[in-house]
Amino acid sequence: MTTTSTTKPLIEMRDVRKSFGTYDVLNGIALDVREGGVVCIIGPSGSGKSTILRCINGLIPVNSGTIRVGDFAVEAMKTDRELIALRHQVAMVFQQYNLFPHRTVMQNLTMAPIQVLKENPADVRERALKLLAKVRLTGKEDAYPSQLSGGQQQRVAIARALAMQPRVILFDEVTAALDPEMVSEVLNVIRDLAGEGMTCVLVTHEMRFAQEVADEVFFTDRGVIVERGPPKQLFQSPNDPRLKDFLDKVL
Amino acid sequence: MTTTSTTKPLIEMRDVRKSFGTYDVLNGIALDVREGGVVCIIGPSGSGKSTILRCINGLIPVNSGTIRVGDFAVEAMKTDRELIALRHQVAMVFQQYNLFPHRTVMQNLTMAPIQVLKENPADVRERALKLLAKVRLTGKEDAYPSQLSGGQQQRVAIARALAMQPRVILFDEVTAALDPEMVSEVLNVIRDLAGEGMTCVLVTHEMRFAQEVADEVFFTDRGVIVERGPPKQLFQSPNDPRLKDFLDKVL
Amino acid sequence: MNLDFSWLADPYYQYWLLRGLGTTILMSVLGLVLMMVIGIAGALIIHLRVPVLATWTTLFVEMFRNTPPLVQLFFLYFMLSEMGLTLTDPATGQRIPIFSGFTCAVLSLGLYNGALAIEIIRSGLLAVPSQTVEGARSLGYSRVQTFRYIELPIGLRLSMPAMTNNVVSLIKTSNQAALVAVADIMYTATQIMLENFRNLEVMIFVWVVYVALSSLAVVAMRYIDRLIRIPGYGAVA
Amino acid sequence: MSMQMRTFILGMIGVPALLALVFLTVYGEQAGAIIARILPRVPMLLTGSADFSSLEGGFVANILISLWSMAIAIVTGAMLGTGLIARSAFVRLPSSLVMNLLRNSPWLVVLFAMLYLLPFEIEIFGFTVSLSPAVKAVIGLALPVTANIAEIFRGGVQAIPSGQWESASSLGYRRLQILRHVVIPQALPLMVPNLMTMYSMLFIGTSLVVVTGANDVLSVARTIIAVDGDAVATAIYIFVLLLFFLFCFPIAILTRRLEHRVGTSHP
Amino acid sequence: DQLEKVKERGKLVVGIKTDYPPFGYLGADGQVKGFEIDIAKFVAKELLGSADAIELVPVVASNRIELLNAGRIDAIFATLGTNPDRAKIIDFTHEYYQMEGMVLLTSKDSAITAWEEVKGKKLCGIQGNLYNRTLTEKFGAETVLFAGTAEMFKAFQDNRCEGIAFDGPILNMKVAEDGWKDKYKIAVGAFAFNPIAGGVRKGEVAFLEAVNKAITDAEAKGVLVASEKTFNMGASEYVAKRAEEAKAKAN
Ligand SMILES: Nc1ncnc2c1ncn2[C@@H]1O[C@H](COP(=O)(O)OP(=O)(O)OP(=O)(O)O)[C@@H](O)[C@H]1O
Ligand SMILES: Nc1ncnc2c1ncn2[C@@H]1O[C@H](COP(=O)(O)OP(=O)(O)OP(=O)(O)O)[C@@H](O)[C@H]1O
Ligand SMILES: [Mg+2]
Ligand SMILES: [Mg+2]
Repeated sequence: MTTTSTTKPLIEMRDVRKSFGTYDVLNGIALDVREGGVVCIIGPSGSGKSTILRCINGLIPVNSGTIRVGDFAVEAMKTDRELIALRHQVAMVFQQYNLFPHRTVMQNLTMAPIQVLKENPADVRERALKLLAKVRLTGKEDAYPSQLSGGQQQRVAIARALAMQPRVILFDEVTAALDPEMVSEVLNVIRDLAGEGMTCVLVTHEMRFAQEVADEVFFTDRGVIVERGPPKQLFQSPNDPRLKDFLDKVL
Repeated sequence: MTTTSTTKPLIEMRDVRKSFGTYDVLNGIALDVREGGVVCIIGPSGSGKSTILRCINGLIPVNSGTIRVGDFAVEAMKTDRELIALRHQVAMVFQQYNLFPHRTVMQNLTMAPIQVLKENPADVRERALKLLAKVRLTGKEDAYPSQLSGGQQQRVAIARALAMQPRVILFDEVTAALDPEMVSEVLNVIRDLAGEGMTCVLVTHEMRFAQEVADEVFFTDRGVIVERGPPKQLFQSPNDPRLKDFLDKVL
Repeated sequence: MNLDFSWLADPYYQYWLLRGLGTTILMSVLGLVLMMVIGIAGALIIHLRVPVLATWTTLFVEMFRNTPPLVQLFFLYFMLSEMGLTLTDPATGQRIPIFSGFTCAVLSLGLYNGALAIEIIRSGLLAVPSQTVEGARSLGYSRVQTFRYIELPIGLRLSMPAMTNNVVSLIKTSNQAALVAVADIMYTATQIMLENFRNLEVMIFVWVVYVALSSLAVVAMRYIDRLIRIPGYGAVA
Repeated sequence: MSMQMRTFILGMIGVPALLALVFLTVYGEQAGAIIARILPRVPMLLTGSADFSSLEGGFVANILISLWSMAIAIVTGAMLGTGLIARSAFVRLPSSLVMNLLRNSPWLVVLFAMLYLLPFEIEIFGFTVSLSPAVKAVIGLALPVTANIAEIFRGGVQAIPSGQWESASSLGYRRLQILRHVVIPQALPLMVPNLMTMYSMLFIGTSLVVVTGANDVLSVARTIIAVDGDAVATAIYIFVLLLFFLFCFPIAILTRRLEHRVGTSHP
Repeated sequence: DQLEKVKERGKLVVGIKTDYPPFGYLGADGQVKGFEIDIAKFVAKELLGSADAIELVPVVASNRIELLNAGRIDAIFATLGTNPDRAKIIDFTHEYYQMEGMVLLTSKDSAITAWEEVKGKKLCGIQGNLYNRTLTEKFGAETVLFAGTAEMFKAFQDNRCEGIAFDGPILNMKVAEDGWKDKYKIAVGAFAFNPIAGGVRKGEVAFLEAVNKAITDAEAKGVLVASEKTFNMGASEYVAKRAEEAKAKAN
């Protein structure tokens, strides 16, 4: 395997294994992302893509292997305090947005920095306003999530993740629940982020988008990374038969 | 407007209007489908596509206008008995499958023909087995819906509709809730049906599929049909600015 | 505190307690049957908006679930005869109330918990996804058929957790019958208690009996729930 | 007019009319005389005193006892409920045991047990607090209700989609913080209708406190019947039924309105 | 000790019945009165100098002992029959009445003339009466027991049982009432007499002595004889005899 970057990677997974009960979901995942890199993970449903992101974020403990994010050894983290420090650096955006429905857009953005990071509310508010402008939602500060379209909600979710000022953002099929028309709004925001040098890990089904923004694409199947490489190479001359089969169906 | 078929259409909607409370959803829809025809309805979310299908099937009453299906005047139907006769001819498949969760696949297929049409159970079972083979689900007779993948469930739903031996099938965004890989399984089944001469009305976001199978495409916006025509013409040289805008976003 | 359970050795008390337990169980079982009949019939009437009957059923539900079952029981036991509901006792030739204390207790349990059951089944029916109902309608099911084949089977399953609570509530409520001289376990216990003043011990005994009965009912309901569970359907419980 | 409004009007008119009908059937021509006989007893039934001079008995006692029990049970129920969803089995299992024991105990038996177990007075920090029958009734009712509220609490918390827990964790929240800032604010509206139903049941349960010697409406009613003769019994019971109905029914309707509102989302 | 506590408090707290004419009941004026109320008031006067230095707490058979032992009340005057079992738990005062333990009230045309004839017959009664067990065990009657007298009388009038087997005084009084006089009779006299006494907590020697002295005084001063008259109980030999004895002792 080759690595596209020469500097020390920001995220590094080595031989990560994870099972739920007797069911093995990850069977030795190796993956690295350089600072400022944009990587996409593709693969059939149930192949473990979401699980990889959850492991990076420490949401679920792994059985074996190592996960390093910056200076954190994620696999060894036990206490809440360590995990919170990690999550300050690694934000995550979910397919179902998971906004807090009982809070306004503004509150969704400011809650965690104020309550978790104990930042100054005035500063956080100011930053939140800038982020809302960035995701093109200025004016929606006082709306509740239920009053927004799916695409708008997903952009709020991205802004909420950014409000934590993370070094990495993990995106888990963030456009899968959206109406086709709204997909492009969200992809535009991610494109901007990638352009600005934010480290991004995306699980996506939008192959064209992956081709356009990703430095590198990983193809997972049954809990292993079967093939990896720059998007052009992977999509146009796949080696693995399973990847070929998958691309046939999806493209 | 032109009609692509010269024989008397099987389905004919004329100036159909429908409002929910003060909100006008359909503002004079005209639409026709010849026997054996395959038409697609496309349009932005909330433009009334699902409502059109529901009206054809008599699931909701219209405010004015006429809907004819074969010899039935749908808009005039009142009693359950009339509606049941109609639904014997017009089957519908939904985005969320709407299978009966408390019954096995086989029972889902056989229940309505036995309980509603009072057909001979043995005959129905035999037909159901053939239909399961047709949607490539032989062997899943005794599974419950929740034990199947989304694509499999949707294929059961199609088989269930076919088990009623209808003259028309209405498909309402039947692939929207599916993972990309499963979409093709379902589209293949619909492609087969269309090829066999079943009359199909599809609401879909799969433009490529629409282009491939449809005789004619209708574009709705805000409760009216803004443009109609053969798919090639509609997609490659749209006239209406709203349609242009829509195609820009979606394609 | 030193507890003295030696009274349990009295064969007379043993006989009483066993008979009382039998009465409690029989009363509960009959009450449950009546409760389910009332619950399903009432839910059907209200759900299908049967004209006139639906109004009466609503009145019935509201009256019974918003007043104490204890007062309802007194009412059934003492007041029905005032309203002229009597029959002639073949043995003595006297006019006697048509319902014995036991019957009144069963009726009152059936009516009170039945009124609650109507509400429970109704919310189970409302929880059946509207798309599933629409699916049935589009297959040509009539309203009654949709109810019979789709809504009721799914709705009943969805209402199992609430119904379990209702069953336990019925068993627990049954001890009020002692107040109209039904010789159930509570009645027996009261008599024993007032004879030997071992109030605490007798209360503990009764409490254990009821906890055991309720737990048994919960286990039985879980078993039924498992039998009729829709595989993998919803995190209902 | 909304469905609930219709039911409300139907119930508020229909049920009293039904009870009036029963009253007239029973008493026929004597109805007027009976009303004249029980009218002087109404203050007694409502307040436990013949002239409204004190507010310690009768129906007022039922209301006060129910309010106190509910207040106590909400606090203890939330604590027990938190125990039910604890991650540690050392907390969860005992909580669940206590919850099930309390929930499966008949209220009548718990009330009796309170009568026999609780002393007449206790000393707390040098103060002597007397446990009157009413106080025992409050505690006796609060116990089983605690179990029910714990269940409502657990149900409410578990009704919040797991995505909320997940996203809050990924924002760095700790478990109790998630409960406090994210989950409970969302679960509360879901719980309110259930809590109100519980209150209604609790209120109906106050008819059992007669066993603790508290001077509630049913105790007063039975005393009056014993003294005034059973000719008035039907009238008194109808009156008691009506009192309970007029108190509980509006709560039930309000509950249903809230249930419908909960169906729609924020704000 | 108890006596000092009562004096200090300046108030005697007594458990009495309010639903048991003629011993203790709620008068039409809302005041509690009765034979035992007179005794209680006399005791208060002896101990504290005023008949009004008293708090009357309504009790029922099932809770009176608990209330006494829990300290809620200082003494019980509530038709408390003496028996050895009970004497283990509380102390009895001097006996002041001889209750006809169980007489049988039936309709005028009943053929029952002796207790031996009640075998297999339904008899109404009150839960907790000491002789209920004798009725079933010795005479083979079937008892139907209620919590209160009102329910018992009502059930009997509804013909739910063939007779009432209960304390003499209360039935004697009942059968003299209008509406009962012409229909019912006392068919069988008492098979046992049960002495009635007050009750105090165990071991309160001084208090017990003071209460006993007060009761004897009341007997000597003819209070009880007068009270019997006031409440239409019929002049009993027992009360008269006790009065004589007390007078003799006092002189
Ligand atoms: N908490 C869990 N307990 C048990 N099994 C789980 C759990 N979470 C995930 N799995 C299983 O692990 C497998 C991989 O799940 P994962 O969500 O990572 O797949 P995925 O690649 O993200 O699929 P999709 O494209 O459908 O989101 C699936 O089969 C899933 O059922
Ligand atoms: N039962 C109803 N009551 C009130 N409004 C309704 C009802 N059903 C549909 N509508 C409204 O009618 C409009 C059109 O709905 P419809 O479902 O037909 O749109 P659609 O074109 O199918 O959209 P989508 O692509 O999102 O499915 C929407 O704004 C919807 O909110
Ligand atoms: Mg996933
Ligand atoms: Mg739609």
